[in-house]
Amino acid sequence: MHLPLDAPAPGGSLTVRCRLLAQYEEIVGQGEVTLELPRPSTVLDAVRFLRARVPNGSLLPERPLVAVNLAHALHATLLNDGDELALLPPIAGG
Amino acid sequence: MHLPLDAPAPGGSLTVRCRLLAQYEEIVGQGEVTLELPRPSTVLDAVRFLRARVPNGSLLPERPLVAVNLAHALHATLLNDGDELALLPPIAGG
Amino acid sequence: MPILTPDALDPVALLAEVAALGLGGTALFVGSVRRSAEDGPVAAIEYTAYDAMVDAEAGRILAESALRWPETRVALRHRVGRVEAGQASVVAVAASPHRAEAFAACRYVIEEVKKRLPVWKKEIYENGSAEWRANDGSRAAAATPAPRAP
Amino acid sequence: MPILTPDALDPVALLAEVAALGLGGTALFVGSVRRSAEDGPVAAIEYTAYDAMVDAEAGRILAESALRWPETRVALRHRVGRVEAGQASVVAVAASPHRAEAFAACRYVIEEVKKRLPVWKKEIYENGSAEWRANDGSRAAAATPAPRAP
Repeated sequence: MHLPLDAPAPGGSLTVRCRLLAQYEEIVGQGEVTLELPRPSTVLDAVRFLRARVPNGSLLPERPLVAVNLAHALHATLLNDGDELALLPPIAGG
Repeated sequence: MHLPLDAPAPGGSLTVRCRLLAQYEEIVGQGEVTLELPRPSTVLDAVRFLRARVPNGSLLPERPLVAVNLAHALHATLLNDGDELALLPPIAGG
Repeated sequence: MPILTPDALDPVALLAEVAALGLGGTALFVGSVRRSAEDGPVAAIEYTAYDAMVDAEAGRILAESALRWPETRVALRHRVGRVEAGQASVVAVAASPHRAEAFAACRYVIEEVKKRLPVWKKEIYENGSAEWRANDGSRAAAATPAPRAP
Repeated sequence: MPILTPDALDPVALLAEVAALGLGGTALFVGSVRRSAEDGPVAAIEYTAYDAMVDAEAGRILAESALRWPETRVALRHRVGRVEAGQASVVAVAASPHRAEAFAACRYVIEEVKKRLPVWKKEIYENGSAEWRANDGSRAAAATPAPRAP
């Protein structure tokens, strides 16, 4: 699924690959979505964008655990073009 | 080796089997000695009696680690007839 | 070696992976699938992982251990897919010249794994129902109901 | 099972001995013969024990563990006789519903073993000499000198 910019972005745009893991994949019905976001956008901006547009998006938490480029990240982290964002359910390994 | 009482014991006597372990067995040249001691005798009395009489006895420590009837014991422990006393070098298992 | 494997975990292979002649003390932790849960007897757990991030995050955890205990060698393996009750789901091992450090490093690795490694579990009950579980024991979202009787 | 054995130690057998479906966390410690010592490369260690007391004292240690951590199952095995460098000399294992208790009980058992179990070791060096060693690393009495060249 590709979610395009919904309005022209004066500062330009960036494209982020967003992974949905485990129960979040089940909720949305797919494990990967591409987001086109205005620049600058934080992780939290991307989560809001996603929740508003994917199927059952409102069932995803407003402030989920997140990773950027395979490392745990903060909601305030600024995204770069080409980043891999991931929404992680509460960790349950071991 | 049997070490008998060296003088008549007005309070009677008791016989103790004394095990010598590991390097103590090498020092004395045998792993087991029978001691006949006046009643009452403590563990420390038995150690003194032994050190004075066995070959190389003076090379044994004056206050070694000891066990009575397969449990760690104190030097002040009173011995009973038939007890198994053991002189233990510093523990080195594991 | 990759951290994740669909195959049975082998503690002896992991012990061999960290063994060295100067390392006299080795601590190992095995986590196994427990049979009992609030929702009834557990038949198995189905583990799902964010594969690429598991290797990256485990690499960070093992590197942190090496910074704290430089003489200690650590290794980790985690199952993915279905693991039957009683079977091992995770093994962590630490070999050191000093046993206190072997215990500390092994404990560190498993605690960080439980907090940080992007792996999720769905408990599969004997009645055929299944439920996502968080490590704090709470129910997670998106339960899978038991199949209806035909 | 007797604590002492002249045979190679088998961590997997010991893990199986304490395994139970409700015990999700198992900690294991393996002590191995180190190659290096102040007196030169170690070829092996010869372990001597006060056999009857080993079983009695180990029984007390395991019972103390069971009193402190009633839900945790522990087991212990120790070599006697000659153990080559790199081989395991002792294995302790603890299985528990809670991993903190598995670590604590495993640690307790190995620490008490090192302090209390009546076992002694003679390091055998590559040059053929041998020396009794205490667990604090000090030389013990009654060194065995290296054999003279013929």
